[in-house]
Amino acid sequence: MKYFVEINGRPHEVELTERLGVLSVKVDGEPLDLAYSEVDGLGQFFVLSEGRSYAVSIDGEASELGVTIAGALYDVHIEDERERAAGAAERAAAKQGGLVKSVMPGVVVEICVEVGQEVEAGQPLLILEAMKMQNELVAPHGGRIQSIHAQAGQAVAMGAKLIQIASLEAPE
Amino acid sequence: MKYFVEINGRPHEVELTERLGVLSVKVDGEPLDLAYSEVDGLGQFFVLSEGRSYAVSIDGEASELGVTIAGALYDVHIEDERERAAGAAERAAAKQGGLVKSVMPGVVVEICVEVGQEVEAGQPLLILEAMKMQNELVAPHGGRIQSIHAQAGQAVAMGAKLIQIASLEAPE
Amino acid sequence: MFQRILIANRGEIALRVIRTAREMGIECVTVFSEADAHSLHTRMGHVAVPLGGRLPSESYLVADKILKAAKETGAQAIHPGYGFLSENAAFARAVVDAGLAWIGPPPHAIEVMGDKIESRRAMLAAGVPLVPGLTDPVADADAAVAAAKGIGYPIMIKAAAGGGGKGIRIVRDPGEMKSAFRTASGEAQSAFGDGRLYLERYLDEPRHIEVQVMFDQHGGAVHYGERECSIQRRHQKLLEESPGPIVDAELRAQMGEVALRAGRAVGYQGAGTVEFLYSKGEFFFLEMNTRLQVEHPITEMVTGVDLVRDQLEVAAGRPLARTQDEITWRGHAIEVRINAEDVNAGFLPATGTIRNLRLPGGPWVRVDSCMYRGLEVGLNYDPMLAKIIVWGEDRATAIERMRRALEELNVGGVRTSAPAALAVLAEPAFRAGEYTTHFLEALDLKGRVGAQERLVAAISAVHRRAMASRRALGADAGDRRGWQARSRAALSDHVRLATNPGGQA
Amino acid sequence: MFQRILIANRGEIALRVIRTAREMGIECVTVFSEADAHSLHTRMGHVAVPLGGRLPSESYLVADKILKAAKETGAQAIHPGYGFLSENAAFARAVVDAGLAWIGPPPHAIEVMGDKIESRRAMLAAGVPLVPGLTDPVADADAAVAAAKGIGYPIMIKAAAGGGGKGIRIVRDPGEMKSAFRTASGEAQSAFGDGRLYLERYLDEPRHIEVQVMFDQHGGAVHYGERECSIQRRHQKLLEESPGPIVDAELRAQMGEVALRAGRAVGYQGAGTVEFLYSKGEFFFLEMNTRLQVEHPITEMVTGVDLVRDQLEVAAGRPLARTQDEITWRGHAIEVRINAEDVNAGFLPATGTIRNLRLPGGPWVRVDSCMYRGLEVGLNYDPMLAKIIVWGEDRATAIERMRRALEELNVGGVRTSAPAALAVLAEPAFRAGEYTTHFLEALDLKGRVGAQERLVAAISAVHRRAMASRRALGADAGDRRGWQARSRAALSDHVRLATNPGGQA
Repeated sequence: MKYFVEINGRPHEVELTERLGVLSVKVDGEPLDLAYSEVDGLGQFFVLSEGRSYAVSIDGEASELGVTIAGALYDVHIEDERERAAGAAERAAAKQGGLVKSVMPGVVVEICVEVGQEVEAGQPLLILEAMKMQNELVAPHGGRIQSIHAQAGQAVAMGAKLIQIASLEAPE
Repeated sequence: MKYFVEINGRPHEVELTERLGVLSVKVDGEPLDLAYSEVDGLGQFFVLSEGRSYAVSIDGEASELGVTIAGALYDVHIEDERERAAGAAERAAAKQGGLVKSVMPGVVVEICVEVGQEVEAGQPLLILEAMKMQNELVAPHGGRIQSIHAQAGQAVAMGAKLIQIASLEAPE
Repeated sequence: MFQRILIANRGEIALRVIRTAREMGIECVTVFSEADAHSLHTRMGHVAVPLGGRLPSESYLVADKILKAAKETGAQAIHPGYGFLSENAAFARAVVDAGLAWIGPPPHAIEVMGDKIESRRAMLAAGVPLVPGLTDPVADADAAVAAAKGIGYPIMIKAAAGGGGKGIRIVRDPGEMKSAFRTASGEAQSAFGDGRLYLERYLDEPRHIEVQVMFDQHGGAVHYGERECSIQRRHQKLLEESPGPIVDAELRAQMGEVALRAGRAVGYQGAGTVEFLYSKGEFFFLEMNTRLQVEHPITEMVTGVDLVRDQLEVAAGRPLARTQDEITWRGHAIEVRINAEDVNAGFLPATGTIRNLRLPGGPWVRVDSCMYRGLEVGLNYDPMLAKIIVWGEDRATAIERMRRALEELNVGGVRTSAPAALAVLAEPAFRAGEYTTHFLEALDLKGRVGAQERLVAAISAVHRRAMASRRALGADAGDRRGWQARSRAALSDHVRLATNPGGQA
Repeated sequence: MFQRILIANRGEIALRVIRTAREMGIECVTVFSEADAHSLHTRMGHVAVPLGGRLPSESYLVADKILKAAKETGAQAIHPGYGFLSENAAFARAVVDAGLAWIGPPPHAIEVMGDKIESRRAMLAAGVPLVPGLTDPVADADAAVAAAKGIGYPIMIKAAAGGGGKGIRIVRDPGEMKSAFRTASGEAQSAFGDGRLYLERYLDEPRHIEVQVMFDQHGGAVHYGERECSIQRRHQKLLEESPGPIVDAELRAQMGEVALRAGRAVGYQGAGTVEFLYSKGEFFFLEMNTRLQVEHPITEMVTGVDLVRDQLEVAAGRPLARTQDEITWRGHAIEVRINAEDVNAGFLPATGTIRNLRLPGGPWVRVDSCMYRGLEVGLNYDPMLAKIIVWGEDRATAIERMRRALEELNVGGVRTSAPAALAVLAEPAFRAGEYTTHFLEALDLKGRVGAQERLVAAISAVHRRAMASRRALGADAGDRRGWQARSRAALSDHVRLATNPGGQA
């Protein structure tokens, strides 16, 4: 099975092959010696690799993991081949458009755009306040504001739909 | 429901009565105000009683519990009415006889008695070694050695049957 | 001494006070919001009183509820911790009026120090150095040049209506004043519709250095030396150390003396902190925090003094237990705040439930934490979950010890600020002690590449596969042992080293 | 300095060494038995080498396996910790012969100090005081009276074949000698068939006091003061403190000087401890432990010195980092050993799996622990799971802090010795510092009545009922939240305080 792993934004390909009950691991085409085992059922793991030992903590579910080794946190996005194939089509469609979600729970302070307005990548869309700090959410790419799903003063949960941007080149 | 609770060897009777969804607690006939809730799913509890708060740890299963409050450990043996009734007959039968079990995992160093021998309460029956310390297991009451289930040099688990003592007055 | 006190706070600071009170044989009444029913502070006190509500404004900030709890439980004094009502003079006054002892300074001292203008006036009168500057706007560039003489260069020109860095110029020499004044004034006019400008000394290489003080009710006062807190971001401190890397015995004595003068000027009692801005050999009064501070433990580690104990004793009317000469400093201490923040996402607040916790331990590592498995970290309260404090014989040892401690720490389920602190500790400028209040904001944390990226990719894939196997086992989903055994079988060759010997399944 | 060392040990001491090594930038090779595949020491090192086997005799005691691991991983030195091979001169020699550095004293010093007769001889020659006594049996009561003059009263008459307290008499005055000799001799004759008797000074109110020393390879030597370890049971220490409650600066200097003399007499290098028996103003050499000791942290807390760091530095050939004058003492430290023992069952060894863990924290509490959730505690290894160490400004503060820390501790799933330590801390004689090596064995631990018995009875019943409800829910058995909600509904009135506000389900 192949896995597509993005770590802090950089892509890697991991191939796991099971043969006669033995799993071999290749990362970006190169073999890596690895032994992995769970310690406490709560997120602590012990890993031996290439003659070194690691106390590893893994955190998160499904395709979004946080892996911590000696205090260094790696943000991991992982997909297997099937998910990759399914996701690729979706991504292609959304390439120049998409949904902006709330990156944290908070209260919408201000909406900076209107439906129908054209925006550039990086342009502020709205301001979200959490823990007394205001954070700008910016457009991930250029496009036209298709819909706005929140209003000033509204409390929103993490991951809540906020603003839909439609692509300019390939309207759907 | 009534519970028969023995704490560090001293008996108490606890009565729990549910009426209209409210549980009232009586200990040895006197009401006690109590709120109990689980904290972490691993054995930490929070208890409020008579205006005071307690961080309580509970440890153990079924009828043998260890309850720790502020570092003080209480050894608890608990039975409900049904268990009490079932156990009472058994205890009556075994009153002057019974089974000596291993109180800890270890290795039998020496058996000090033979089958058929009469023993007095407190007489050493065998010596068990664990963690480099030797411990005498003594007869809990007088009687005649009915059977011996271990031999010198044998490793035994916690709770393993070691020696059966038969009552002298009422042989069964 | 008090028999029973109420702690009007939550989190690690409530637990901090409980610990010393327990050691002194004092009973603690804790108060808790709905969200804190299972919190460590609620469980670890002697009497717990529910305040109701989930928000601070419904619970910890409601003075009446807290006073009622104190009355009903017979508490003799109230410790406010930091934050919440700790610097609320009206609350302090209500506590005293209710016949209870207030474990903090007199309400008047809180009021004066809480007011920018009043406190500047009081400090000026007491001869405490303030950042030189004008209280009125200057009319034109010539007036500015004239005024600058009394202030001293470099000078900062600031727009009266200012904000966002607009209308600000740094002038290092009288010759630059004219053009700087003109452009700043124009910028301020167009940005704010108000071209008026103030002058203030610009502090190069500013460092935030503060002095811990304690006053009793009998005129006694001591300082416990300084803490350097320049590692901050948006005025939120991340890492503090004591002694300050650039503070020697002479400067310590000087700053201590000025800090005591500041306190005396407002009739201070109890524990407080006088914050200074230090720049190139000079230091200036910034403000006084009229309460115990988050970073008090580093002072405790180097002086050996339990500040909460001293605080309780002077609040109970006892004279200070030690003279200035009896306060000595040994070694070096560092504190790192463990906040619920996602460093990789630009310090966004993080939420979640703590599922897994590995706290550091061993020699000279102190953990002041309110974390436990099951704790839900939300947005209603301060994001600080814990403080890791280390002590070392010298600064270099303390730095390495903190690195080691942070490498041991793991908070599963909630992102924390620990990686940012590790990044700070690795910076050569920090290690040399050469840093200012701009240090942390200038540090590029996003660009950091972990050294173990290939390994992490492999671990993630193997973990993903193991999770899928576990899910595939269906009914056994909760049974980790079964899953582990399966994972082991699948990985038998590689795993021989790691798990076959252990046979821990 | 070494780049990589191997730690030939397990448990908390392996972790202790790893921590300092990590702080010094030294890589650690750990070794582990099958039972320790998931142990903290295995996970926290840089390189882990499996030894195989579950018993010490198959793993940590197999010199060849350890030397092989060191060679294969390129370790330059071996730290033996305490126990296992740490006082095995043959192993030390093998390490040195293999071209590796031995982080311990020269094999010859281990040998001499490990032999009762040889060490007594060496100490006698060096002028180190030994308990006065005869090496040969005395012929009769008159000879005993004559010999007693040279020994000093009180005198202990001991049977040559002795054991179990038989044939022992204490003689406090020459007039008692005749009758004591006669009855002891008769008792010995009838008990052992051997009436021969020895004489030795009887030490009234004996206290176990030991001195920590360190020698470098260049003739440098320092002592770090004493530890009092009289709280012991069957020669197993439970609680240690530093400084000793009855030791003043003069006695400390004297004992330190004698301890250094003892080490010099055998050409000592590295860290060691000289144990003395103290009685009424006199002290006598007992033995020398030629390794780091379990209780070394209390010395670290009062001196501020990292003993493992000093140990590594002198093993690497560096001269001692400080002179005797630079070693100073501040405050008071206490250590309690957390052993897997059931105090209520007469200190029987306890086993089990750690399901739940709440470690103490906060100011001046140090935890050296090898515990983690999931740890299986068996009978193959030393029962010590952790050490709690506290520091306080003075002894009274340290005692209260330790009580507080032990009250915070919870080890779910395995019984520990903590309740015994709490009982010791509560005893007036201990608090007054007036105790001897007989103290702990004379303490009645079984008879103790907890103050909360009625409450515990009620909690147990409610818990039992909640567990039964959970089981009755069948499929939901693993879902504690569901169960909790049910329990709450049942208890709603009482629970209002505790859980309704929290709504944490």
